[in-house]
Amino acid sequence: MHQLALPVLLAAVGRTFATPDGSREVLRDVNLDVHAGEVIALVGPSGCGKSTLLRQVSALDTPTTGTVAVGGTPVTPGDRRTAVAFQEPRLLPWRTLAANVALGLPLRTPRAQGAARVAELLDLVGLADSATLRPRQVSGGMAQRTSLARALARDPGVLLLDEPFGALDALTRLRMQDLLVNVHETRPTTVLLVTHDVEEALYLADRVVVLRGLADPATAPSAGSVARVVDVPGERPRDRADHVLTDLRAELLEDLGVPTHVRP
Amino acid sequence: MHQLALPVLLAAVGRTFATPDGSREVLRDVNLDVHAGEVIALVGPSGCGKSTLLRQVSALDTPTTGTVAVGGTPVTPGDRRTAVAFQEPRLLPWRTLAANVALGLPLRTPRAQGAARVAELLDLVGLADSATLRPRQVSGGMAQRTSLARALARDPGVLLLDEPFGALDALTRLRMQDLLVNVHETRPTTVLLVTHDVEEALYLADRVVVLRGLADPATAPSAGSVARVVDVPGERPRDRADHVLTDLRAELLEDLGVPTHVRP
Amino acid sequence: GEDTSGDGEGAGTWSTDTLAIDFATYNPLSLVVKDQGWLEQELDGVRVTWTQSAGSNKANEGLRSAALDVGSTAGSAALLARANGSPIKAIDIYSQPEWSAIVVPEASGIRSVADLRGKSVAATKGTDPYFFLLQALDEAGVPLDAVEVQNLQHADGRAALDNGSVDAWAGLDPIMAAAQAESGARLLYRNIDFNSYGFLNAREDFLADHRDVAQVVVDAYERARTWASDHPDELVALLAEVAGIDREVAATVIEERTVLDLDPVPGEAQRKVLEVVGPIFVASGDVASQADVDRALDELFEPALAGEARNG
Amino acid sequence: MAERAGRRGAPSRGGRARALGLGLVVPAALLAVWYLVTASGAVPAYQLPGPGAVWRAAVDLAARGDLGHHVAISVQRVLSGFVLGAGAGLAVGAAVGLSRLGDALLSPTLGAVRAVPSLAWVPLLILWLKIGEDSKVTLIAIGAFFPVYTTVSAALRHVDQQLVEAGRAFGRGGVRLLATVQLPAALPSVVAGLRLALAQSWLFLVAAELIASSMGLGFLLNDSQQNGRVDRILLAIVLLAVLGKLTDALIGLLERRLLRSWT
Amino acid sequence: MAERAGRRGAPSRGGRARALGLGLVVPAALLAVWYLVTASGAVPAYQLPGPGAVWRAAVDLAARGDLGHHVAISVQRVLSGFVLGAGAGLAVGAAVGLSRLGDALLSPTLGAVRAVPSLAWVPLLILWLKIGEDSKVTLIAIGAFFPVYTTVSAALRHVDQQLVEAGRAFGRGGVRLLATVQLPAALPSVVAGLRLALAQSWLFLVAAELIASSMGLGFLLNDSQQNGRVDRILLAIVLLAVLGKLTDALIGLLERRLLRSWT
Ligand SMILES: Nc1ncnc2c1ncn2[C@@H]1O[C@H](COP(=O)(O)OP(=O)(O)OP(=O)(O)O)[C@@H](O)[C@H]1O
Ligand SMILES: Nc1ncnc2c1ncn2[C@@H]1O[C@H](COP(=O)(O)OP(=O)(O)OP(=O)(O)O)[C@@H](O)[C@H]1O
Ligand SMILES: [Mg+2]
Ligand SMILES: [Mg+2]
Repeated sequence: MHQLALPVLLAAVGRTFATPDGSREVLRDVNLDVHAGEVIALVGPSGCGKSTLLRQVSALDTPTTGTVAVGGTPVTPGDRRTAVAFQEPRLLPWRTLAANVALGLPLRTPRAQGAARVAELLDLVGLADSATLRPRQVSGGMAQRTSLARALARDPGVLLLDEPFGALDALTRLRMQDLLVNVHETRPTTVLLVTHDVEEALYLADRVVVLRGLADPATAPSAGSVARVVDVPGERPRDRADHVLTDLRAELLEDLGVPTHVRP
Repeated sequence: MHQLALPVLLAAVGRTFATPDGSREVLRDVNLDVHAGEVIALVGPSGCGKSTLLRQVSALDTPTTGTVAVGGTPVTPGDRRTAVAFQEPRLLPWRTLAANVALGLPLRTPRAQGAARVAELLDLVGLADSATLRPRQVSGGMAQRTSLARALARDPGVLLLDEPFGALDALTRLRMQDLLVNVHETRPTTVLLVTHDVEEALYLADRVVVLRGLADPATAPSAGSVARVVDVPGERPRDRADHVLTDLRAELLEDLGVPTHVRP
Repeated sequence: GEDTSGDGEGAGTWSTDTLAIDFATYNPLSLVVKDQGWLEQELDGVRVTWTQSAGSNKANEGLRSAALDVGSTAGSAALLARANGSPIKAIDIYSQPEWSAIVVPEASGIRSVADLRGKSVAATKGTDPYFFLLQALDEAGVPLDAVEVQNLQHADGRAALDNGSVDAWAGLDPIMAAAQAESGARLLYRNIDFNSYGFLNAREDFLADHRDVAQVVVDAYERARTWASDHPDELVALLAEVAGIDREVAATVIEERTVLDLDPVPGEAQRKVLEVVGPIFVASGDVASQADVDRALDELFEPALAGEARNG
Repeated sequence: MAERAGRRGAPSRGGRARALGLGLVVPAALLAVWYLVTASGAVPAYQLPGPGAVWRAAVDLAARGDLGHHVAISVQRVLSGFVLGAGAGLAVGAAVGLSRLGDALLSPTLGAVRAVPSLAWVPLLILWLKIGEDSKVTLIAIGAFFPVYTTVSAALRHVDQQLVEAGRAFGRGGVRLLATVQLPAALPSVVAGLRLALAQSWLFLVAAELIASSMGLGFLLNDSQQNGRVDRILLAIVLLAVLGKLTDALIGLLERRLLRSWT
Repeated sequence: MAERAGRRGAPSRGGRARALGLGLVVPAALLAVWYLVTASGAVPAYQLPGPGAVWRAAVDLAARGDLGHHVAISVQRVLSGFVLGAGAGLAVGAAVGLSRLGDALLSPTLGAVRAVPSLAWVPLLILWLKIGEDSKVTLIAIGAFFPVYTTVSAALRHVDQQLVEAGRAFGRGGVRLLATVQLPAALPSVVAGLRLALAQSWLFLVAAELIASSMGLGFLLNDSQQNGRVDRILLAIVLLAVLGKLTDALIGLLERRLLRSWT
């Protein structure tokens, strides 16, 4: 049995941390209404608060101001309805890859069914051969794929992915993107995806949310964290070479401060 | 005082690991002659042994067969002549970012001089504001930049970088690439750079070394790990839009199994 | 307790169905009573629990916490406990032992107690050898602060004497007998009258409620006294067995250092020794006041049962 | 000093045999020194009997049928006390290590009680529990409690928060989080605490067997000290050390099974 | 049980005062129960004197000028023994935790010796070191040695290898690696070991003061046990607990300074 895709509503979310040198405002006035089944890509400069935002949605952290609702109700830590793939793999070092993926299974999954699902997922992320290895015996990319498989194992209503393909080579990366498109098609789920790759965002997302760093002197000090939201046209699977997308790509990169004229 | 760039010689290097399911050959017959001051990019599929190869050069691991020499002599662990930025940031959680960067300083660096260098490096990687934060208080990209600064602090003869820009957004990534070009120009050093970004490899490297996974059924079982070595024409700083590079890029991606016709 | 006998069923003519009593290597009669099983035979329907006491203080601890109904101590220890409020009464005198003396190494130049002036002596505070030392010094006219008393457990005192850490040791049997036999230590001064007697004590409430059973215990002790004088070799063997010591050492202890053949009724003889010890307790702060000692001396003795056993 | 960290992994069979052999070097040397100083007469036998005399004391006690009893009853007491005390230590250690309230409420008191010596407990326990088996096992359990409590609470306080968060994100909370993430992460410390607790159980055994015993190694030690039987004292020490080591090896086995994945 | 892990950080001032208050709840409750059972006569005074009687015993001893001496000499012995034993434990723990040779050579023997009780050491120490201050401090040092040795060697064995490798890559080896990476990483366990070692020092004090003492809290305890002065036994217990807690608080301060960055 799997979860239905759920809507996510962020209302005026802000988060300020206390540090030795005073308080540090990381998120300000984030408003976002994500429909059930929608794929949202979050992009923005390093340290602008993308991971922090995902932590609010998964209730691993609590906003200083504002509220977060999933499916109309507040989230709790370890909520059955959400699953996270963290920016770091965060595998339990004393468990094999298979057992790490099994951690993602919903509680009370029958044993045989769980084992079958874990095997299936490991196969999907290309790690069927490495199921019995420990985290310290695998490469960075392998660990990252294990972490992705663990999040998928949860079959959640909302999938939170923090740069899930960052440590992957070009080919594996494309494969994993297609895997995600596939999963989303066969088992509809809402996806919040943090990525640094604008092409990836445009290939996968329905909307791209551009965040800005609050310390950035270029923006008015009163502006919120969300710099811009871009609707991506067309249905998945998209053509990576589509001209509308290449134009959008240039626009987004410009937004992020990257001079695109030097690129083809 | 800083190290001169040093040549690196890998001769018939092989590495096999023992795992619960039998032994796993990761590197086979790697021969590579890196000139002093050269920049080499290592690309290849996830798990093909790129990080393992860097570990041989830094003497953190010992090859099962073959030899590694830096500047004509074998390396020892913690060799003053090499510095590594690991694939994971590996910051000491109980130290501030500044103190973590200071770990990279050559032993017996005078205190004031060390502090100045650390401040300078933190500024270069855009973390001057965050010097007093602890690793658990910073974002993934900030941790990665700290790790890069730590490696640069060592001012080594051979710089080993394992996907140093993997967790960075597009803009920060370009800035860091240019930082590396700059550093290489002002303080010549040999660089071995693992990356998944072929454009990055072509922008930064003198030669690109393509590794293949040994478990890959497409290659003859007797072939070594190095699939191909590509010379990159032109001097740094290069034009990212240069046509020769775009052609090389397509060629390399083809090598890595990525269908390039869907891309512009 | 670990040594339980008696089957619990039966006539039930006794006022209690349990009796907790101790045995100890410093109380030879207790070994006889336990070994012969007289209490179990006599007290039909009473569960008799035997517990070993490692020393007077342990027996006192058992009595104070009501874990023991009857326990054996040195007379001085009984007085100390009573003076500090423990409600016990001496119901029988099981021996007049000569378990303490002052010991010096074989080659020692010390010839008399007077020579101890300025020397160091090992003793265990609060035990009979310590009181023996105090009385001996007093008799020889040596003030206590003229000697350096090293507080050591009995066995450790002997070790300290052997390796020259101290010049003399207020010893206790059977370690003292072993020291004589093995390292050739010499008894510098002995005086049986400076030893307090061996007291068999019962808790007051036990005595009040179960006098019939207490009487059986005292009767058994008197029977043991007779048995001991008839079977001296067997008693030596018994002690050697239980204490795990050599037969010769056990023989020295029983035959030369223990008077079993004496008047079992607690009374004047014991009071005389304890009157010497009492003020020492007060001076050292172990008992709050002399009034406590005096009251304890008045209340400690319960002569009726032993008198009954002797006459009956 | 650095050879271990370089490359690790399960030691081979030959490696384990070699380790066993190396482990016997120090005891063998001690035995040799003991034999030499006693056989040469440098220390007289009544002060320090030689290995031979201790061996004979063992044979003698065994022939009386006592040795087996002493060992059996002590092992039984130590194991029961250890299980009770270590279990309680784990529970309270978890409460103090994971909950701020538990920490504030309990840790000051426990920090004070920790310094109360075994001998001091004896009169209190006799008062509360009389002199039966209960009081002995309780005293040993008290001894076993503190090392486990202290190491577990400290280790749980410092488990990698990233892993804890991962466990929490996948629906583990409370006891389940403890079992899935926190205890495994703290396992090396927990095992060290169990080792200390077991050793402490043997230490407290001696005090426990001051409570009205006539059997057990602690009794043998106390009684022999009372009677000046140095050979039996040494026998008791050697037996305590050997049994301590044997039971410790049980924890070693447990550790190897549990920590295989950690090396 | 889970409130701590959620959000952590340095407790505020008010939080610390509150924690202090909470920490007094259990001792206050114990004191109240003690007072009630004794004042009501439920337990007779000769078995368990009330808090008042123990207070009077303290005043009496203080008036004789003994109390201060008892405390001072015991504190001095415990601290010297602790420093020596903990230092040795750190050194040997590092050798065993980091070097395979050290492990194979020493850990079996130390695992056995760990189970030798304090009382059993007394005759041996008298034999070797005579009855002076040396033998007492040595015995306490033995007590302090094992908790530090055990926790440090275990913790060092399981330091995150990625961090160790990072240290090694940047030229740290041997003692420098220990100081830069391994000890800081193992710090929570090391502090737990120090706490246990300090507690154990107080435990061993009682045995140490069986050796030719006429002063000290261990002596007071032994002597009062000998004499059946239950009020003084309780006084000694309370003093040992309070002093144990006070010295433990010193380690707590050290911990707060060292571990600030860990929380
Ligand atoms: N516990 C904390 N205490 C103080 N500051 C914190 C804490 N956690 C995060 N921050 C700060 O919040 C900011 C945003 O962090 P976050 O991890 O959300 O960035 P990010 O957008 O995910 O960046 P990246 O792309 O580099 O991963 C950073 O500047 C970081 O220093
Ligand atoms: N200690 C080990 N024991 C067993 N296998 C190992 C060990 N270390 C590495 N490997 C194996 O070696 C292979 C190469 O690992 P490596 O980390 O070098 O890959 P990589 O090329 O860096 O990959 P990525 O791009 O994902 O980081 C992997 O298949 C991994 O499972
Ligand atoms: Mg992030
Ligand atoms: Mg890698």
